[in-house]
Amino acid sequence: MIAKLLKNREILLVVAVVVLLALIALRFPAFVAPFNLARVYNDTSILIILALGQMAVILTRCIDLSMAANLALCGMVAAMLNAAFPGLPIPLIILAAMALGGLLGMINGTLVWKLDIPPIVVTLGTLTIFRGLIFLLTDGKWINAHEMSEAFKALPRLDLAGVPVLSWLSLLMVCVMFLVMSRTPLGRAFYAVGGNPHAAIYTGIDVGRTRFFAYCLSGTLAGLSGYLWVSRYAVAYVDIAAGFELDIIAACVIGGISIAGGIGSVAGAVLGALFLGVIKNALPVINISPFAQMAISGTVIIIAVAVNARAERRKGRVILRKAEAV
Amino acid sequence: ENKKIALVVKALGIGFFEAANKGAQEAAKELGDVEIIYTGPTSTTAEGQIEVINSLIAQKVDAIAVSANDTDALVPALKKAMDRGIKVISWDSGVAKEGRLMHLNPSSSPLIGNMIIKLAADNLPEGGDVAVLSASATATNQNTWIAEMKKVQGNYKGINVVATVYGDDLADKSYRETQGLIQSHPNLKAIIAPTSVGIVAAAQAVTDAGKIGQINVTGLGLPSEMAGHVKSGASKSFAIWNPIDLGYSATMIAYDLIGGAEAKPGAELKMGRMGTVKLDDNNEGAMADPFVYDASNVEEFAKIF
Amino acid sequence: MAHAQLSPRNIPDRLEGRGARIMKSWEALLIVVATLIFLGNSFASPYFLDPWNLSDATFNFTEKAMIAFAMALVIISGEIDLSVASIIALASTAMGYAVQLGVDTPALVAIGLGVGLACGALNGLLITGLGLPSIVVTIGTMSLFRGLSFIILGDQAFTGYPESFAWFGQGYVWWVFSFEFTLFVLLAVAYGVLLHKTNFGRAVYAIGNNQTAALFSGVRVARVKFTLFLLTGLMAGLASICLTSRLGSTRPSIALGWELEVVTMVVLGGVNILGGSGTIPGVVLAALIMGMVTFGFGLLNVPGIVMSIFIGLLLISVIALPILWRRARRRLAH
Amino acid sequence: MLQEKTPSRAKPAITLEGISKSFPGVRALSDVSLALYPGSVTALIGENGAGKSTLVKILTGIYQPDSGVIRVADSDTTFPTALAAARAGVTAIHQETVLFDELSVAENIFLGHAPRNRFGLIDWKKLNADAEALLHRAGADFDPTIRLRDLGIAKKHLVAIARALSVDAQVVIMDEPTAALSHKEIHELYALIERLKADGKAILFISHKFDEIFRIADRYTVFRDGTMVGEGLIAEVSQDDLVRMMVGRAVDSVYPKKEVRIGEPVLTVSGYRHPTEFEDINFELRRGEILGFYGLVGAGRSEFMQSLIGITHPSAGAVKLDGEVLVIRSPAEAIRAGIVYVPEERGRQGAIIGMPIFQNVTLPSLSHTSRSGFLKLADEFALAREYTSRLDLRAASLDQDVGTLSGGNQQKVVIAKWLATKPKVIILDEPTKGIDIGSKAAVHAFMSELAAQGLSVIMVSSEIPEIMGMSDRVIVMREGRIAGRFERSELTAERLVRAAAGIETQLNGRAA
Ligand SMILES: Nc1ncnc2c1ncn2[C@@H]1O[C@H](COP(=O)(O)OP(=O)(O)OP(=O)(O)O)[C@@H](O)[C@H]1O
Ligand SMILES: Nc1ncnc2c1ncn2[C@@H]1O[C@H](COP(=O)(O)OP(=O)(O)OP(=O)(O)O)[C@@H](O)[C@H]1O
Ligand SMILES: [Mg+2]
Ligand SMILES: [Mg+2]
Repeated sequence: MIAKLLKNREILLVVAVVVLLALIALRFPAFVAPFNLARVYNDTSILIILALGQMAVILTRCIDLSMAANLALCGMVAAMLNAAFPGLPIPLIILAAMALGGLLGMINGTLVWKLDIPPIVVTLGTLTIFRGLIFLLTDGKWINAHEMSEAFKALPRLDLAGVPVLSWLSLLMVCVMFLVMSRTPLGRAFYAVGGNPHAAIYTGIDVGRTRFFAYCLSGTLAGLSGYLWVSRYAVAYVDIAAGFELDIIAACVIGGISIAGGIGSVAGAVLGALFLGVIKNALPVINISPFAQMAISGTVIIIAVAVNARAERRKGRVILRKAEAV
Repeated sequence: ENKKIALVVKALGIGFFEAANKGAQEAAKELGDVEIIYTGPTSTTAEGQIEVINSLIAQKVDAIAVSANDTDALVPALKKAMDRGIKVISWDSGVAKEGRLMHLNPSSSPLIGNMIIKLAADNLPEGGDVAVLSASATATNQNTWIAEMKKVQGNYKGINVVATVYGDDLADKSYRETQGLIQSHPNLKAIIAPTSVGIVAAAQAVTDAGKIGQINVTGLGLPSEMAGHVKSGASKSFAIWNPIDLGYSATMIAYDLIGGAEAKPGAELKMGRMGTVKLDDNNEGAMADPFVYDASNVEEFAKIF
Repeated sequence: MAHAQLSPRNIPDRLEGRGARIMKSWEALLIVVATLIFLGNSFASPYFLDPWNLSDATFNFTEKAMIAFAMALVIISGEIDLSVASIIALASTAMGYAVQLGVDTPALVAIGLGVGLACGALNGLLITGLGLPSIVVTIGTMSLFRGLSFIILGDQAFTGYPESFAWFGQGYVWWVFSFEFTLFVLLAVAYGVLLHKTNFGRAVYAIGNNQTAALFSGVRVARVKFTLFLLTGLMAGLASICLTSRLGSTRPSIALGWELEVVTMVVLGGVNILGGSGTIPGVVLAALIMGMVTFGFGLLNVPGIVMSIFIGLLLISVIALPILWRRARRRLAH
Repeated sequence: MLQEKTPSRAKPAITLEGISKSFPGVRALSDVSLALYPGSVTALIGENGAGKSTLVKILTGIYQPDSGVIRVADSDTTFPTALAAARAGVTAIHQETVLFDELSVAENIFLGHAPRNRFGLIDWKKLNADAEALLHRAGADFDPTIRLRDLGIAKKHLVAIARALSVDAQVVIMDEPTAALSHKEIHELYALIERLKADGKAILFISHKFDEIFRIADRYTVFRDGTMVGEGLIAEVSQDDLVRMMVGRAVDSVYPKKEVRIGEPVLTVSGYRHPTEFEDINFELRRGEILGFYGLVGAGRSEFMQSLIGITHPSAGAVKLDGEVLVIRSPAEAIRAGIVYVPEERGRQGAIIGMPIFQNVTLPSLSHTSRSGFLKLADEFALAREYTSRLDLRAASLDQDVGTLSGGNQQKVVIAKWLATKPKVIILDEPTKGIDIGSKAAVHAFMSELAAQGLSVIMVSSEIPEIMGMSDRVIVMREGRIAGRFERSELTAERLVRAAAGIETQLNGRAA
């Protein structure tokens, strides 16, 4: 029973996160205080939202390297909108950021779908293009806290039942994605397309279109994250979240989402992101040199992928009766 | 024939350097026969600056004034520039001696080191724990200032520097590092961030943690970026030299060198309305004292830079 | 063995001559693009057509191209190595550390290459030994290698490289031909021969097309792949020597983000990112194109990020245009 | 042929008219017409590459025809997508199993048309229950919630059948459905086809096995080189007629086994075992001998052969080649020693479809066509030309990608590739699986010729006629162990089947 539970990737991850927390608690008990754990979750919220989008894309055997750049562009546009029209209601700005993100995702998706360009090439290209666009849009200028309206900055911090809106939003996204992935044809199509694209065609699933939707989804979530990032850190410039695309992918990999497509779950993505979030937040607290953070995340990624591969590895068929009996 | 002076910055788009460019343009206008090429890489890397410098050499500019991302890495490229007759100076963030004719410090490092701890101490008559949030691990000047600050720490009774963390000049990392500081040092009274990215992120983190009034954020920042935080009380005061003056002075010095002035220890170079700068044994000179901004004057300067 | 009672049919070796094949090739397209960019640059800036300026411009791509050759082989074999830039950082850090201990130039070179090989070996071991996907493994080692540099160096820098070490990144072999550019040319020839004229190269293509069938056909898949990662590590080590020598200092952030530029170069060179096809001449052309674009824009003082937009657009359009063209022609034919 | 109806009078369930389809360089179908009648089984036969699977793909909306129409219920349509075909009532079991390893059996069956609840969300409970019922109809009884990848190949095929049944289709197409099934399952499939017939479905049945065709089909249609060359009632033709139509000439269907003087032992295997796949394998292979390995699908033959050439590693056992002990750790070493294995899964293990024919052929023998590691192109072409012409390959040029060839021709390239290494022992795993009768005869003749020249051949096959026709001796495997050994003189189909199914062992046990 326990052995069987341990084979379940998600449960393994929960155990890993708990062990990690316990180790940290040994040196710094206050870290595991409920208040602080909520803070860590809040700090990881954006990564979680992004990892959910990346998960959908990776499931379809694609990859989205442009998510962080998309986030930066949408965040910048949201900030500019707010700076230019301080009276604009915040929900409208969020919608605009999500729409723009979705549009950018559609560009990726269209290139992958209609022109059959490999996803890694498409998003490598759009990654630089999106960042470049921010530069062209702003001439490299920053938008600073004092240029943003109070409401714009306040929303993610707003306290609802003791938890900030940012956390609530990420929880909402987790629930929505859970429903989408497990109970809608589109969600199942993500799995099918990544698991066996050839067979998906025979099943009447349009592989390209499904990938297109995966990119729309990841783009939209990146757009939402763009607003959240900019309002949370109260600053927008060309390089925000630079290199974050790798953190997003790392979260997915740690969460057991197979880079080869077709395998993975919402729970995995969330746990993978949390695992990284805990490490990131714990290092400054337990006084490990901030310079060690990079090496530690690298090691964790390698261990995670090795563990996941072990779990995924095909068990040898047992055709010998004797062996079966054991 | 216009003289071409290139103002090479750490990265494009940073408000501080944009302001320096304003100063350079002002100097160009004043001089009449100068064309400013304002350029730099998009992220703060030495390799990017070298590519930029190579293309400036190819364009045969008359002078290069650079704020370096790396003290040593630019030296070979800048040496090549000087070999081809280009006058090279560094400003703000310096280049090793072999790589430039002179270096213009915005202020002197001891003055800055003293200033940042003084800003913290002035608001802590009883003393207390303070922490430093530094910038990118590869920036050259922050760490000199912190070293200078530590030298004079003894003059401020009761002020304990409990930690130094690095925000890498990234908003999110600086924010998280500040959260870590607040967490692990419950008695923290002030955060010194001698970096314009870090000070903003730290002020935001302190605000979000509800610690306004308990923790004072200070250091070096831009008025336009800090105005809000001064108003909210997260930062009582901070300092910075005037980047417009800095760009202006660098251009003036470069022009002076093109005109035949020689940069050697003890020499005095002309900086237009800023007067003259006297070079020390390292061919370095300081422009002026840092200037303190607080609730009384920040709004006014926020409009400028 | 005598013939069975089957009548042998005559199947021709090839249907098209060499000329026709070259005309239709990716390289032909790249030559057109490169020529256009060259002409464009010559018109746009009076400083472009100067041998010394062009020589300076080669530094923009030679180090990346060295890695791109090995990376091309890795990608053709169906894998990828995203850790190359971090290997540069770690190798450079190791050399810088050695300098502090008073090591001289030949030993520094050995250390740079050795660290590159060791990093490549670790990648190779994780990927072929444990059978892990290379994209993930090398994202991990990318953090690990650079992270080690950060642990060793923190916010410090290593400097004080010996005079003689400067030659690799700053020396000239003859006239305007720098050591780096000469090395680039030699490596291009060496990799061209390795990939296109040897059994090893054939094995690389076979693995990229169908790894299982290659294994069944007696290709030592694990050994070939391991060698490829070793080679990539070695090239990163070599690039690290050149770059460190050119900069004269080491910081942990050295060569940040180069992995994506190297991959872009390889893909622009017509190597299929999914493995199985691609050529070294293509990669050479792509390196020249990227070098000329950055230099040409630099002469016009266009910000680097605008150049990257251009490279991004080039990357997508160079791949998209032939597809659109083929479609348009098919539609016209109907 | 039970329940022979008079389909000619009934109205067709679906009609194809004037269908043409070209691929770059190949005209796969030209102007073919076909009608399928309710309650009737139409057999579609033809050589490899005749265009059968292409027709199936057009009928199921995977390919679009260049010209021609499909008529369903008196209206002319084409199927732009697989979904459109399914909506029009056409369902198919494709030649390759096209399913999803990581999804559950039930989801595999219902993917694309899963039952939904009133919020439009997938109703998993109903889905699983319906899947169980469908599996039962297909003659399978296993838990529909397990993941597909935990099933064997035969069971996966049953899932594919259940999937085809999940659509309420009027037209059911089966493209070589029995290729991966065991005897018992084939019989259950026959029963299922009878039931479908009784329900009034129109069935298109593609097979290379004539016994099957004569057993269950009512009508036949023959393709040759993409054109329709004959159709009619099965009752009115003989096997020879069909063969003549298929290949345009008469083919000697007698197995061309030559009497060869069997020499000394070449390969000796003793005490071979693997922790989970097989154990206790002992046998000798002699010069000039064809040793047949018979067994049901999944008996462990391929697994054993692959461990012989170093793909997997046995836990114990010894191999001697020409009296010398060999330790083989990889296929490369096996090839060097002179043992080669022509794998069973052509697309995955045999052919490298993105590479030209000549490069495929020379891949295992590169050391012979190169000098100190450098390629010699002329030698490569010479070697490739020699072996492809011996196997009568049909191709436009040797520089053509293998992926553009038909299945049978791909198989020829694959065999040529391993023969070109000039081996001492050749292991052929299902060498004629999915190959048409003409190519099959060529492969058999060639195999016989090889043995006559002193090569030792191991032939793994699941086809009894082939085993009986070609082998000097037969070893039967069952569940990873040797379940019987027969000399050519003692071979009967019944004995083979009993040994493979584990019945003879019991008889022996009783007798002893
Ligand atoms: N996707 C494709 N691209 C190019 N050619 C193709 C493609 N699919 C089929 N062909 C060609 O079309 C012809 C018909 O192939 P098809 O698969 O229909 O034959 P088949 O009758 O099913 O043969 P088999 O009995 O071997 O399955 C062959 O010459 C094949 O090479
Ligand atoms: N359940 C399964 N899981 C994984 N692989 C399987 C499974 N069933 C069959 N295979 C694969 O199919 C091939 C044939 O399996 P095996 O050697 O057990 O049977 P066999 O006796 O050779 O039967 P046949 O060749 O007729 O399929 C092997 O390559 C094996 O990897
Ligand atoms: Mg077929
Ligand atoms: Mg088999």
